[in-house]
Amino acid sequence: MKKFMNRSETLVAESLAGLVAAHERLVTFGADGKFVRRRSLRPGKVALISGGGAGHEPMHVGFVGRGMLDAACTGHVFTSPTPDQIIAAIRETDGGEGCLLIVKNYDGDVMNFEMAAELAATEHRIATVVVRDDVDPGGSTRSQDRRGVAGTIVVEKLLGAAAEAGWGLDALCTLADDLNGRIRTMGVSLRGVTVPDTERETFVLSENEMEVGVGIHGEPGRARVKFAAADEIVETMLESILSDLAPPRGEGLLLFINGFGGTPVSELYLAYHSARARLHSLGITVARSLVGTYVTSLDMAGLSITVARLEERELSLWDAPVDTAVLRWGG
Amino acid sequence: MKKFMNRSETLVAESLAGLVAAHERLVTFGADGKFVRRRSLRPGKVALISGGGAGHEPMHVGFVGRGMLDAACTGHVFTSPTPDQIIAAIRETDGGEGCLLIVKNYDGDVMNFEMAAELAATEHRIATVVVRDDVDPGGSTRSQDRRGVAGTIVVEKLLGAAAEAGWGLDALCTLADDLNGRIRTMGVSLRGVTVPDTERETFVLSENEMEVGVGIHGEPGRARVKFAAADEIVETMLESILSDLAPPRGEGLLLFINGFGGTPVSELYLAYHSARARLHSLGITVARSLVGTYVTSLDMAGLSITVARLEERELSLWDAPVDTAVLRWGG
Amino acid sequence: MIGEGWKKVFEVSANAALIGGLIDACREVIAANADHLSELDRAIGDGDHGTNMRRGLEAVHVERSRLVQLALPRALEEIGLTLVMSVGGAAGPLYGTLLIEIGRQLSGASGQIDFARALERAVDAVARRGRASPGDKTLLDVLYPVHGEVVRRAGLAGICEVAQRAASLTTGMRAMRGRAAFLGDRSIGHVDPGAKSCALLTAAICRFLEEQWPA
Amino acid sequence: MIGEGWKKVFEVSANAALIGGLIDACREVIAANADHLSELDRAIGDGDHGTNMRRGLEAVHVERSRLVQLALPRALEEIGLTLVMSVGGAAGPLYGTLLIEIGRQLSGASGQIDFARALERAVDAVARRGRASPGDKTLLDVLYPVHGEVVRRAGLAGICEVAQRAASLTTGMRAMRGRAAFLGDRSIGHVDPGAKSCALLTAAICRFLEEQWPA
Ligand SMILES: Nc1ncnc2c1ncn2[C@@H]1O[C@H](COP(=O)(O)OP(=O)(O)O)[C@@H](O)[C@H]1O
Ligand SMILES: Nc1ncnc2c1ncn2[C@@H]1O[C@H](COP(=O)(O)OP(=O)(O)O)[C@@H](O)[C@H]1O
Ligand SMILES: [Mg+2]
Ligand SMILES: [Mg+2]
Ligand SMILES: [Mg+2]
Ligand SMILES: [Mg+2]
Repeated sequence: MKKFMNRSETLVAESLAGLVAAHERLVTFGADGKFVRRRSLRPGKVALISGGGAGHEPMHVGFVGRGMLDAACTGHVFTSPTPDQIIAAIRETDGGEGCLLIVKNYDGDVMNFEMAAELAATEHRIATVVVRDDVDPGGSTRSQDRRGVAGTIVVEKLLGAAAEAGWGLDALCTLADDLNGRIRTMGVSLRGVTVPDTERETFVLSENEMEVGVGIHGEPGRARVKFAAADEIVETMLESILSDLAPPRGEGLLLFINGFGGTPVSELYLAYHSARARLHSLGITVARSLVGTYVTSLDMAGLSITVARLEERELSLWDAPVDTAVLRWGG
Repeated sequence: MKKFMNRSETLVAESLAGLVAAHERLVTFGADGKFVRRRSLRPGKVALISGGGAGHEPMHVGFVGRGMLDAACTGHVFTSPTPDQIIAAIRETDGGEGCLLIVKNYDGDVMNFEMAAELAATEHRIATVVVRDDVDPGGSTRSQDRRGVAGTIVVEKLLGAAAEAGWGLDALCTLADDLNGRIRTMGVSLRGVTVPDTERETFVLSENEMEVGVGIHGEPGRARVKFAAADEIVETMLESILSDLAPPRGEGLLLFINGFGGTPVSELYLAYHSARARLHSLGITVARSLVGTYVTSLDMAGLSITVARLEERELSLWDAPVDTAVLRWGG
Repeated sequence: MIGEGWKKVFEVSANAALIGGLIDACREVIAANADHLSELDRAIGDGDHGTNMRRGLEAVHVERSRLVQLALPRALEEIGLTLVMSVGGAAGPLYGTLLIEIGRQLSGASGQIDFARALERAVDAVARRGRASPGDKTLLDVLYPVHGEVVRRAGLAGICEVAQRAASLTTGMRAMRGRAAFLGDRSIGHVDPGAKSCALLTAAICRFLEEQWPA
Repeated sequence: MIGEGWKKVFEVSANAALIGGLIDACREVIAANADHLSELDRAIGDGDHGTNMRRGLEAVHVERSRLVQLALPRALEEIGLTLVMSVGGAAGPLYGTLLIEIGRQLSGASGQIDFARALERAVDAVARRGRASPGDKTLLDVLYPVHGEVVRRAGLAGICEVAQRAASLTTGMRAMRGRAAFLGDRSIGHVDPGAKSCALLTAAICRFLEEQWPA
């Protein structure tokens, strides 16, 4: 494993310090450096807090800023943040309208955010959204166990815009619950990853294998299959996604191709081209697009496809201005 | 080599089609799909055209848009575009104020752009800027042979803002020539790359080796050395860069950490943190920052550091609004 | 007899040597087995369970001098909170909840101390925290049998042995919780790392208590 | 005698079979050696020289029926332009400039045809295009010796042999131009791919002409 790092104990902190320094206009460290928060908090809005293990950069810290998150808590690599970090973020960002915790559905994240919410409940109004956008793992596990993966940033963008527009905590929760049924993601991996602490690869694939249905923690996926041409891979992925997605109700479709960290953007755009063509051939039009390396699994070679069915109102939330280290558009 | 692709003959075209479709608000294909251009051209300004081989994405196509490039021509992987593409771009974007061709200093690029300029010279006013930001290869080759690498996008950003502000062709050339002495880049690689056509790695490193002084075509660099801690690598790189940079004249410093395609952004931010700390310890303040995967060498694991000494006026050009697929800021 | 052993623990509450000894025993067994635990986690998880547990026990060690001053119930609660705030991942809230809950139950129990009852409530709290059931291939598959032995008033050696056996039995299980669940059938054939750390800690505690009060 | 051979070429100008035969000979030798040329380029360049050249000759082949209708000088110029517009990289403008310039020189030379002179001007144009000098380890290190043989009015076999030898001699050179230059001393010990393709093309042309006009 060759990584640009000094020691595995400090790599998360050093990397975060770099991000905060490079984007000092937008973000700053919270108390004791336990989290990263929006530099200028806006009172009178619900505070949006997310977080998770490191190794998924630029998520979540790259999405802190106007129109998206107010704070992000980062744990060690692939290890969820601890409740003290989350509690500190709640204390510093709650402007009286309450806090919404956006949690990816991984047992560790869910439990740590839950403990934080319990411990802070006496002083703050707190609600939690557990994002579950992974395609149904197909009976191999409990169905409520869809993981929270790349679709998380779609949820964060939409909730972020809504919070910025003054929505209350309950309305945000209702939207979030509703979105969970309309966003689906599937990932494939061409190469396992090496977790810095262990210095071992999470799985080893041969030259003509790939792992399908992977999450974002380097874990193996649903099955190991033969590597194939991009069009074929994309077709299979879309089939899983579409068959798992709540039936359309006249919404606009968001197509999001996400790189896992080691995949060049040219391949992501090629996959996007392929996916868009495939959807068109099924009579489905793409209303919004996102292509890039946003939700990673260290330097894993691979990508995920996310399809979200968005209502008119949600398309407007998607288009609403956002000003973060990574996503930036609108006035 | 496992890449998301269908056939090596079509991968560049499919990827470009994906990028254009995903960013249709900003860009469109030019005549016969020979290049990608800004969707709404602005008459009355000098047209800025760049290009080069594929494999460096998101450069240059990702930087087409308001405040940066008017057109970008893409060749096959690591093979410069052909003059017919460049000529077509000149014809379509020249609004009467002339064209500035921004060329990275690689023999192939220089010769192809030169032939295009010769062939189009009767009908258009054309000037060429050859970017040479690579650190001095140290006598191993002719000194005019500094390569054009990641610093190219700094040049493109500054010239793009200046052109947008109405600067004429001559003024832009003067600025460009001047910048060539004040921007320096050095790259290191942890892993060779596989060119899709050849299906062979350009070089093979062992677990504790790295290649220093690499360019962006997968070629080996100046020397192969022992892999080291990030702080040590960054220190060595900055030493080369600073000793090769024209002496300061009270400018502000731009620090740009660029990933080569296979390096996760968390490592880039860690390198940024390290470089910034090192510069501070030398009494040098960072005025502007850029961190990301912008100028790649396929999926190479590695990064480059670019340092640019910018005058007040150039810092304003850097800050000026830009609206492209990849760089986006300002009003 | 465990029942007797544990009673002694609470009689000598605020016994600095005892609390310190328990902390040290746990810290040592985790330090010695951290690589092994991460190795187990690498097979069906993300390869960090040993690292996580070690970080937690080191954090407890830093607090040692403060913790040994406390009454045992309070000390257990504080150790649990320290684990929660330092381990992260799945293991932090689970082990944390276990200790916090044992502590709370014991401090609530005025006068009459029923360790078996306290342990039962704590194990249930862990199950709720993890939304997990017996047979899900988690540390609960060690906690439940251990609780059973405590109820049976088994000796320390017996508890230790049951814990070990219970951890081994997770090998045949299909994970339904935690990261391993995403592997489906591919999780079968591996020991659950959390079950293993739980058995190791149980053994270390039993050994330490055994030394304190040889049979 | 080459001089005689080339003269014949121009006498029979607009000879479709001749132009077509030259195109085919070049296309075949490149197709047969493309992998080898890319392999050479992989050692000191970016591994695409064979692919680039093949793409160029295939583009010329597509134009074959149009090209064979032209007078030879014009045909050479058009072939050069086609290479320029299809090869890309370094090789496109270099081979393109060579052929465009030979064509222009020959069409300019009213009446008296001096092939050696035309070749000299074209090789100089290639050197200018590439800002390269003899000894820089490029295709010029084959073009210059070939030109020398043409001036000496050597036979086709002699030219062919010199080209081959000249390509081999680039092995000992340190590259000063093209991608290989960035390797510095590490470029020594490898044949230059452009020199090799140049020698192969020279040989193919000589062989074809030899068949047309056996000695
Ligand atoms: N939902 C759960 N309920 C009970 N135990 C769980 C649950 N999830 C995980 N575990 C236990 O935690 C162990 C993994 O801990 P660890 O590796 O430290 O955390 P993480 O999975 O977050 O990396 C598993 O082996 C299992 O015993
Ligand atoms: N500046 C130059 N002058 C002359 N010949 C050159 C120059 N640069 C490259 N060459 C020749 O071109 C060959 C490489 O061609 P090719 O691989 O097709 O292009 P690229 O280097 O752009 O990939 C080299 O082997 C060398 O003979
Ligand atoms: Mg973990
Ligand atoms: Mg090339
Ligand atoms: Mg783990
Ligand atoms: Mg080449």
